[in-house]
Amino acid sequence: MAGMDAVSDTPLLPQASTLAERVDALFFTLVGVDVVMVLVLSGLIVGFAVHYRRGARVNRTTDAPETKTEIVWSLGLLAVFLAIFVWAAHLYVEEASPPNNALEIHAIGKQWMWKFQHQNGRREINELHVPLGVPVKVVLATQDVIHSFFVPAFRVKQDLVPGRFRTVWFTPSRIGRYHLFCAEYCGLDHSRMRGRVIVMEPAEYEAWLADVSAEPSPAQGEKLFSSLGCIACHGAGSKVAAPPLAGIFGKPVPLKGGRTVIADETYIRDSILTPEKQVVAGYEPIMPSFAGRVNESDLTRLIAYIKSLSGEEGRP
Amino acid sequence: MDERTRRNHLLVWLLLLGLLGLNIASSFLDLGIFNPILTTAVAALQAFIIVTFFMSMRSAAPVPRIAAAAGFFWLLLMIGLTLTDYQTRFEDIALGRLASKPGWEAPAAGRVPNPLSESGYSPVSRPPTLAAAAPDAASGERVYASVCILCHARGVGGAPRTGDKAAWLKRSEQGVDTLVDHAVNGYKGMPPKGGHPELSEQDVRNAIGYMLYAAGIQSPRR
Amino acid sequence: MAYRNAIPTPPGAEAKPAPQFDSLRQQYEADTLGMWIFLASEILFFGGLFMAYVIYRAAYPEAFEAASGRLDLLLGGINTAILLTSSLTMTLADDAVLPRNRKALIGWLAVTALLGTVFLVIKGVEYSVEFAAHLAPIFGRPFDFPEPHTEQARLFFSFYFALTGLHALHLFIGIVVVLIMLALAIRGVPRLEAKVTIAGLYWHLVDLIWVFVFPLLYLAAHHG
Amino acid sequence: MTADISVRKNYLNRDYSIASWLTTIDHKRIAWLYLVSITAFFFFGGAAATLIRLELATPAGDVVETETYNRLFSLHGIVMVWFFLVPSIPATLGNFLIPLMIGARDVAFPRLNLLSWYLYVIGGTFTLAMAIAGGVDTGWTFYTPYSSLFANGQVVLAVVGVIVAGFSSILTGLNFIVTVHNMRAPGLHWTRLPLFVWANYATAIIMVLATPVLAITLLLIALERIFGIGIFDPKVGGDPVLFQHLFWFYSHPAVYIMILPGMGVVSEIITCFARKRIFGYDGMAFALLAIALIGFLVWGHHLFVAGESVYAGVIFSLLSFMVAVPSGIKVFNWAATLYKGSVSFETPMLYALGFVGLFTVGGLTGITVAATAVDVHVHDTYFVIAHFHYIMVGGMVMAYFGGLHFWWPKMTGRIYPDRWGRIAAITIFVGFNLTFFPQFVLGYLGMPRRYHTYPDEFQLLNVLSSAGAPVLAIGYLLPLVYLLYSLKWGPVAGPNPWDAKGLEWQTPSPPPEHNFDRLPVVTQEPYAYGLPKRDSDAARS
Repeated sequence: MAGMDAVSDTPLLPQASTLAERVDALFFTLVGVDVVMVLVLSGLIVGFAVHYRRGARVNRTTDAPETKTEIVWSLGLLAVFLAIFVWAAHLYVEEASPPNNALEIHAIGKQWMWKFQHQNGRREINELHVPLGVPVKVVLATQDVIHSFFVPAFRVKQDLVPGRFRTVWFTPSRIGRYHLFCAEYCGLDHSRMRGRVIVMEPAEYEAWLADVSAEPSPAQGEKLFSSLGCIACHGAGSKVAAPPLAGIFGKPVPLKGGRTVIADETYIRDSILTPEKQVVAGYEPIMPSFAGRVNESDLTRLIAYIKSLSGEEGRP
Repeated sequence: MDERTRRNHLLVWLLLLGLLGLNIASSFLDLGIFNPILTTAVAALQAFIIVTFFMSMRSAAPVPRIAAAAGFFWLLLMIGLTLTDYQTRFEDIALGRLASKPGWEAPAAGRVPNPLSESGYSPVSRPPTLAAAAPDAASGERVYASVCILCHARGVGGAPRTGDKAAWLKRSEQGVDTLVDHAVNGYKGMPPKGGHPELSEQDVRNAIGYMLYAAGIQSPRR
Repeated sequence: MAYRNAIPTPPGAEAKPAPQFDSLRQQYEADTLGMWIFLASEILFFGGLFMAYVIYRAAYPEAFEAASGRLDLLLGGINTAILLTSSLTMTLADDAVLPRNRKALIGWLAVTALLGTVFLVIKGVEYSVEFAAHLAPIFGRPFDFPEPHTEQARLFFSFYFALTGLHALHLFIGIVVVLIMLALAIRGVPRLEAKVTIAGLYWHLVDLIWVFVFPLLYLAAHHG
Repeated sequence: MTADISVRKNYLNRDYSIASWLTTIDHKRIAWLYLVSITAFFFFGGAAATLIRLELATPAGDVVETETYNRLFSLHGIVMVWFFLVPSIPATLGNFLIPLMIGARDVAFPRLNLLSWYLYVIGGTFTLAMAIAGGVDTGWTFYTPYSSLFANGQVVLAVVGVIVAGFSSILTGLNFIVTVHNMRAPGLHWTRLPLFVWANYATAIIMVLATPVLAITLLLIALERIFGIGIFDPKVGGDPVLFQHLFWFYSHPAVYIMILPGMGVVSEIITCFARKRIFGYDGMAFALLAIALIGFLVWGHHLFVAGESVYAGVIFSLLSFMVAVPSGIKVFNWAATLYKGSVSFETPMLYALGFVGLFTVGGLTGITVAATAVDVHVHDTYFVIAHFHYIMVGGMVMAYFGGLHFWWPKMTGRIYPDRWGRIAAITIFVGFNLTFFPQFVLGYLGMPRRYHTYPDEFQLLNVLSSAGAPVLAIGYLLPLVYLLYSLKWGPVAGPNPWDAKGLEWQTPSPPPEHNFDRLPVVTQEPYAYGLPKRDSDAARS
C-alpha cells in the first residue's frame, strides 16, 4: 500500500455515488440548522452579557413568562429535528435495501487487507474494480475480527461482523480512483488496511473482468507476498525462524531427513500448498498451508516474485 | 416474635416451594414456546413474593420501593430495547421486501432463518502470533463464497444454480446425505469436493445446507 | 419486619446515631435505602448476563434445550428448595431480633449459614459431575457434545458456569456476612436490628437471583 | 487577616499528618484526595493525547511505532474516561459541596466514601500496571472478538482496573442518592434544591443503574481470556454485536454522567455572576432528570453501521433525537438567565460562557450524527471524535475548571489571581477550538479514527489540529501554577467572596470540620439574586 498514488484531479471529497448527493444534501441542511442555532444562541448570550453588563444603567425589571417561552422553544426544536429524523431514516432504510439486480461481488476482510472476488471468480487484493452506473452489492465477510468497509466518496460504510454476512450497496456515478478504508479498529495495521475503489466505464470493466489470465508480474507477486503474510516470516528482520528466499531459486536445498532437492517452480508450489511435506533442514514445520487461500494465478505471481529475488528475471 | 408473623412466614415459604414444584412439573409438559414464558412468569411471581414478604417491602418507605422497582424496570428496558434489534434482523431477505421484490423467493413465512445459527468462522482461538496459522474450515456460507461459487453461481457444467428452487428441490428429494456423498466423492461434472481436497466433510455439508437455504428449501430430508 | 415505624430506644443502653445523622430513625432509613440501591445495581449486574442468555436462547432454541437436558434437574431442584428455605430462616432470624430473643436469633442465623453451605456443596458435586462428563469448556478442556449442537452447547455451558459461578461467589459473600452477624449475636452486641435486616436484604437478593437462574438454565429442556 | 485563618480550626489545619489524610472520613478531605489523584490522571491522559497529536502531524507514522500508537490512544481513552471524566466533578466538587449545599454534616456513608476513593486508587494502580506492562491496543471500547481473542496486550489488567474504578463510581452514586434523600436541612424541599445538587443526583442515578452492566460486560471479556469460555466468540455462535449492545448500554449513559454535573456547575456560576435568578428553575431540574432517563434509551445510535437491524437503527435514532429537547431547554435557559441580569466576567463566568458555547456546538453535532444516513458516513471518523471532544473537553472540562475556580476560595480560604485566571480561560478556549474544529471537516472528508498513518491529502487539517494541542496544553498548565501559588500567597477569602446565594457560602471558608456551627434553616428559593420578585417575599439581596 505504500505506493498509493495521490489522486490529483478528483476534489478532496468527490460525490461518486448516487447516494452521495442525497447524504450531502441532508448533512449540509443539518449543518445549516446547527449554524443558525449557534448564531442565535451565542448572539443571545453575547448580546445579553454586553447589554446587561454590571454597571450598565438599563431597565432590569424582570417579567419574562418563563415556562411558556421554554415550551415554545422546545416544541419548535422538536419539530425541526423530527423532520430531519424522518428524512434521514428514509435515506437509511433505502441505503440498507440493495436492488435485487445488483452486481454481486464477494469481499473478505482479513487482518489488514481486503480480498475481493467477482462473479466470474476473478480475485483482487486491496483493489475493487466496479462499473459506472451499475448498482453493485458487496457481500462482506470477515475471517477474524470486526472490520468496516468504508468508501468516503460513496458515503457508505458497513461493519464486517465475524459469523455473519453483511451487505453494502452503491451505484458508482463518477469515474476515478477512490479511497477504501477500514473504519473499525482491527489490530496492529488497522491504519494500513486501505485500498482503492476504481470506477470504470462498463465496457472497460467487462474487458478487465474477462482478462483473467493477466500476466503474472513480480510486482503483483510482491504485493501478494506481503498481503498473504509470507513477508511476516520470510521477510528480512522477521523474528520468526523461516528459511530466507533470496537467491534460492535453482539452487539445491537440504531438507530435514537428509534429502536435498532443487528449488524449482514445483518445489516452491508444493512448499506453499503443502509445506509440511518438505521442511528445510534446521527449521521447524510451522508454516501453515495456503491451499484454498491462493489460486493458480496467485501461485504463478508468487513464483515469479521469488524468482526475481534470486536475480532470475521472471517472465516479463 | 408474635405467632401471627411466624405463621405468615411459614405459609409464604410453603407457597414458594409449591411454585417451585409447579415450575419443575411444567417443564415435563411440551408446551412449545409457552414453556419458557411459563417458567419465567412463575419465577417472577416467586421473586415478587420474596420481595414483598421476606424483604419487608410491604412496610418499607416509598423511596426504597422505587429503588427496587427501578432495578427490575431498567433490566426489562435494556432487554426490551435490545430485542428490537435481535427480533428484526431479517438481513437481506426482509430488506428486499422493504425496497422491492427479493432476488429469490423469501423462504416460508414466519421462520426466517437467523444467520447466526449458521455462523462459524475461522480464527485460531488463542491470540495469533506473527505467523498466523491458517484458519481452519469456514462456515457453509464462507465455503460457498470461496469455493462452490465458481461453478454454482452461474450453473457451470450442469451444476444446479444457486437460487434455482426447482433444480435444488429435485436434488433434495434424494436426501442431504446422498447430496453430501456425491459432492465429497465427485459426481458427473463435479470434481471431488469441488477440487478442494482440504475441505472437511462438515464444510461440504455446511455449503450444501447454505445452497439449499439460498434456494428456499427450509428443512430438506436427512 | 423488625423496624416499622418509630424505633423505641431500648431501655438502658443510650442509643446514639452516627455523627452525621440527627436520629436513629434517619440512620436506619438511610441504611435501608442504601442497601436497596445497592441491590438494584446487583440486579442490573446479573441482568447483563440474563439479557445475553435470553438473546442466545432465542437464536439457538434447540441447542440450548439439548444442552439444558444434560443438567441434573434433581440436584438443581433440591438446591432451589434449600435456598428458598434459607430465605425463610433468615426472615425468622430477622423477626427474632427486636423482641431480643437471642437464642432464636443465633439458632436461625446458624441454620441459614448451614443451608447456604449445603447449597455450595451440592453445587460443587454438580460441577464435578459436569467436569467429568467433559461438559466444562474451561481452560480449553475437552468439550464433547453430540454433533448437531456442539458449538452452541459450548456457548450454553459457558453461560452455565458464568451464571452459577457468579451466583456462588455472591452466596459465599452472603454466608460470610451471616457468620459475622452470628458472631455479633453470640457476643451479645446490643441493637443488631439494623445490621440483621440489612444482611437479610442481601441474602434474599442472592436467593432472588437463583430463583431466576434455575428456570432459565435447568428448565430450558423438555424432560420426560 | 492571615492570622485569623491559622487561628480558627478548620478541616484543613485540624491535623497535618499523612495518617489523618489517608484515613479521613470527612467528605471535604476525601474531595481533596480525589482532586489530587484526578489531576494526576488528567495530565497522564493529556500527555498521551499530546503524543498522539504530535504523531498525527505527519501522514507517515514516524514518531512512534504503530504498536505504540495503538496503545497510546487506548491508554488516552481508558484514563480520560474512567479516571478523569466520570469521577471529576461528582467526586471532587460533588463530595465537597453537596453536604454543604444541603446543610448536612457529612454524606450519608462517610466510610463508604473513603472506600470509594481507595477503590478508585486501586483501579488506577491496575491501569498504571497495565500501562507499564505494555498497555492494551483495543481502544477504550474493548470490542470483541479482537479484545477477547486476538489482542496481545494486557487486556485482563486493564479490564480489572476499569471494573474496580466502576465500583468506586457506584458507591459514590449510592452515597449521593441517600444523602440527598435523607439529610437535607429543614426547609430545604426538593423545589429549593440548588441545581448543582439536582445535577449530581441525576448523575448518581445513572452511575448506580448503568455501571453494573459495564462491570459484567468487561468481566465477561476477562473470563473469555482467562478461562477460554466463549460468550462473544463467533466460533461458538456468540455475537460480537451483543457485546456492543451491553457496552454501550453503559457507555452512553456514561457520557451523561460526564456532562450533567458540568451543567449543574454552570447553572450555579451563571446565576451568581449575572446576579439573577435562574430562568425556569423547574424546567432546568426537569431537564436534568429527563436527560438522565432518556440517556438510557439511546445507546443503539452507536451501532447504526455495526450490524444492528435497520428497524432498531430507526427506533434508536428517533429516541436519540428526543434528547435534543431537554438539552435545548438547558442551553436556552442559561442564555435567558443573562437577560436583565448584571453580568460580570470573572474567571468562573468565562469558563461557564465558554461551556455554553462549546456544549451547544457539541450537542448540535450530536444531533447531526443521530441522523442515521449521516452517521453511516461519519461513524468512526474524526467527525465523531470532534463531536465528543466538544462535549467532554469543551463542555465537561471547562465546567470542571469553572467550578474549581468558583469554589476555590471556599475550599482553600484563598483567592487566586483573577487576571491569570482569565488568561488561562481564553487560552483554553482558543487552543480547544483550534485543535478540534478542523477535525469536523477532517471527519466529513472521511479520515477514520484510530489511524496511525493516513493519506497525504488529510495532512493540512491534521497539522492545524496538532498546532492547537500545545496551546491547549499550556492553557491547562496555567491554572495548576497560579492555583498552587494562591495557596501560599493568595489574598485571604472571606466566607462569601462572590456574594453568592447558597448554604455553602453561609459557613466560613475553609469550613470547619463539622461544616456548620449552627444548623442552617432554608427559607427561600435557591437563587434569590437581583431584584425581589414581585409576588414572592422580599429576598435579602
